[in-house]
Amino acid sequence: MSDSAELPSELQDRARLKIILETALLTSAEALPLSQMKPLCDEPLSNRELELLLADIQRDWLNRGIELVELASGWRFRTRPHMQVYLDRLSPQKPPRYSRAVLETLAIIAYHQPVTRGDIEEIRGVAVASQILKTLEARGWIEVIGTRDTPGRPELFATTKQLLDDLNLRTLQELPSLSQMTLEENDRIGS
Amino acid sequence: MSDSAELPSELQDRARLKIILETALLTSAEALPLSQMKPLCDEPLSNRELELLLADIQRDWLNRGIELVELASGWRFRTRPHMQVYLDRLSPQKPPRYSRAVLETLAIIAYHQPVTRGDIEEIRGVAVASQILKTLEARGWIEVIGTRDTPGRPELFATTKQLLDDLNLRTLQELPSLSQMTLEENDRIGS
Amino acid sequence: MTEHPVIASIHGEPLKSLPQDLYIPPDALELVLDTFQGPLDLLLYLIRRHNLEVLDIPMAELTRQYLHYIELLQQHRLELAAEYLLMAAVLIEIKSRLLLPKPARVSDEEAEDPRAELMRRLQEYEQMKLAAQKLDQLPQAGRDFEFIQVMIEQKAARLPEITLEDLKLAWMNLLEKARIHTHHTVRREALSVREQMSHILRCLRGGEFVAFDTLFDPESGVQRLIVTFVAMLELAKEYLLEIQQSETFGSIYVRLSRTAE
Repeated sequence: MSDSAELPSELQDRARLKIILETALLTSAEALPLSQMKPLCDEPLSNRELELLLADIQRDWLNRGIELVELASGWRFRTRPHMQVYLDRLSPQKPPRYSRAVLETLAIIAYHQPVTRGDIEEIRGVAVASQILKTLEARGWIEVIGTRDTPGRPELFATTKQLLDDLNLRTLQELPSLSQMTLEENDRIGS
Repeated sequence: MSDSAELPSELQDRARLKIILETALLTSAEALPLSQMKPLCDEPLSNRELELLLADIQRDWLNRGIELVELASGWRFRTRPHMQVYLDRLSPQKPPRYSRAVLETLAIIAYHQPVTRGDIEEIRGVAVASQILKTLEARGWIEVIGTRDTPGRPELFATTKQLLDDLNLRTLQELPSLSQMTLEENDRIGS
Repeated sequence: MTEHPVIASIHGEPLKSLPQDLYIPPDALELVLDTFQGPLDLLLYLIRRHNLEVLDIPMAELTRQYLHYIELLQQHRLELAAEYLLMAAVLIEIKSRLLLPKPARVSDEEAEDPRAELMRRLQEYEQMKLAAQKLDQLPQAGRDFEFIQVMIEQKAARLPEITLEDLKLAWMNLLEKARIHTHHTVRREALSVREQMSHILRCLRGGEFVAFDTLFDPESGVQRLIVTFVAMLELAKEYLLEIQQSETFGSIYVRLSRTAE
């Protein structure tokens, strides 16, 4: 208290205003445009002055877990990306899962590549929705590597290096062995 | 960077951990109990160590607009009450004040819990409208914790941790003392 | 009412008019039941207004005021809640018991004051009424302070992850299905040939002729070389490749079959 009393009053006001702005920004559920921040100041402030204060707050938070950013709709605090890994530990949401159709399609492409949509449909015994192939392409796990020289020139799908990376494999040979699986399946059915 | 490189690594870790804890507390939608904070630390921490870090964070925020408080269900940042006058300028709609009927019902549940609707009616001398109980349940301040083993098996109401959190209390013992209240009232009447 | 100019007598002081704070203008009568939380609240009001002790209620005065109040309300045809009328009955009962001579048999214990139950209820209610006021005075989240919840910057919608186990299970499912639909069989393939087929197609994607030997990596070992060769034969068999050799023992060139481009 005695310290702040010795500050020039202008500095005091500025420090107080910074605290008020910071509190408002930390509390607000939405980004605050400059126009909405102005009523927080007891004396009228120009945009320029307000922006200087905000830049000052930004600096205060430089090496912290959240940062003050200016977005199209105004200013707001948000977490820095590298904090995500810790925050995820707090709310362990179950990661989304791909449907059985997507996984089976991927398995067929992985083990039978290069394959056409028709090949996949024949093995699965049902039509393959375009959405399934798009999902896998968008994820960067499959790609079209050519077309088969048959009527309609169907596209040939193969898996990508990215899939191997994401599965932490070096080559496709490291995929679970089909013969092993067939044995297991026979055991399972037999028992 | 060069500065922090010169810090003893223990201090670095502590500073990093403080930032992670602060970020988690600033972003959490609910109060965080110590048990939930522990997974944030890469190395196992005792409650005591965690509390020292939290006390440290509390000190960091001493002269600011928000403060770290310990509530019934854990630790949480909240605005300091003297900031409210500014925050009200941002969102002029105030939450509605509760009616006397709602507040008296809440008081009876808080001080006499667990109670049935019949108990509340007995003390207030009037019927308790369902709306009153619904209002308190919707706010998350009361909940049904069972039924009383009497004819009709009436529901038993009790207050929640959220009520304590929302009133900035850690335990039910921190509710205003009844005997103190009666003394004050008698003084008031007597004077 | 006109035959009773003295409305009430408080501690011997006659009251000639309704206390100001008790009077409610007729057009505001509908608010009456909202103003008081019930008969206990009204009784407390009457007692406390006149600085009376809850523990020593002058029953006669209290009952008279209460009944007068009820009468006033009824004059305006306000439907009184049953609780108010019940309380009137209770008050009259207590009052009449107080008027009756005490029973001759006097036990050691003092006969219970007929007011005791009412006093207990009034005290209990008053305590809760005060507690309600105190609770309302406590700083309240959303009204007197806010909890902080800074937005968590979400990465682009989290994508599903898969594991080898997922792929394996998907394949086992297919095997089982294949068993049911016996009209086709799932062939077991030499995986490396398939992979190599994809690899070759990828190398040839430009559509240009590529030297045959550049598709083989001598460093990768004999097995790999054989697999690559088998893959190329497979591709040729599926008409995916065009293989050309302009002269005997000359260089062999390979490109995607033109129709396959």
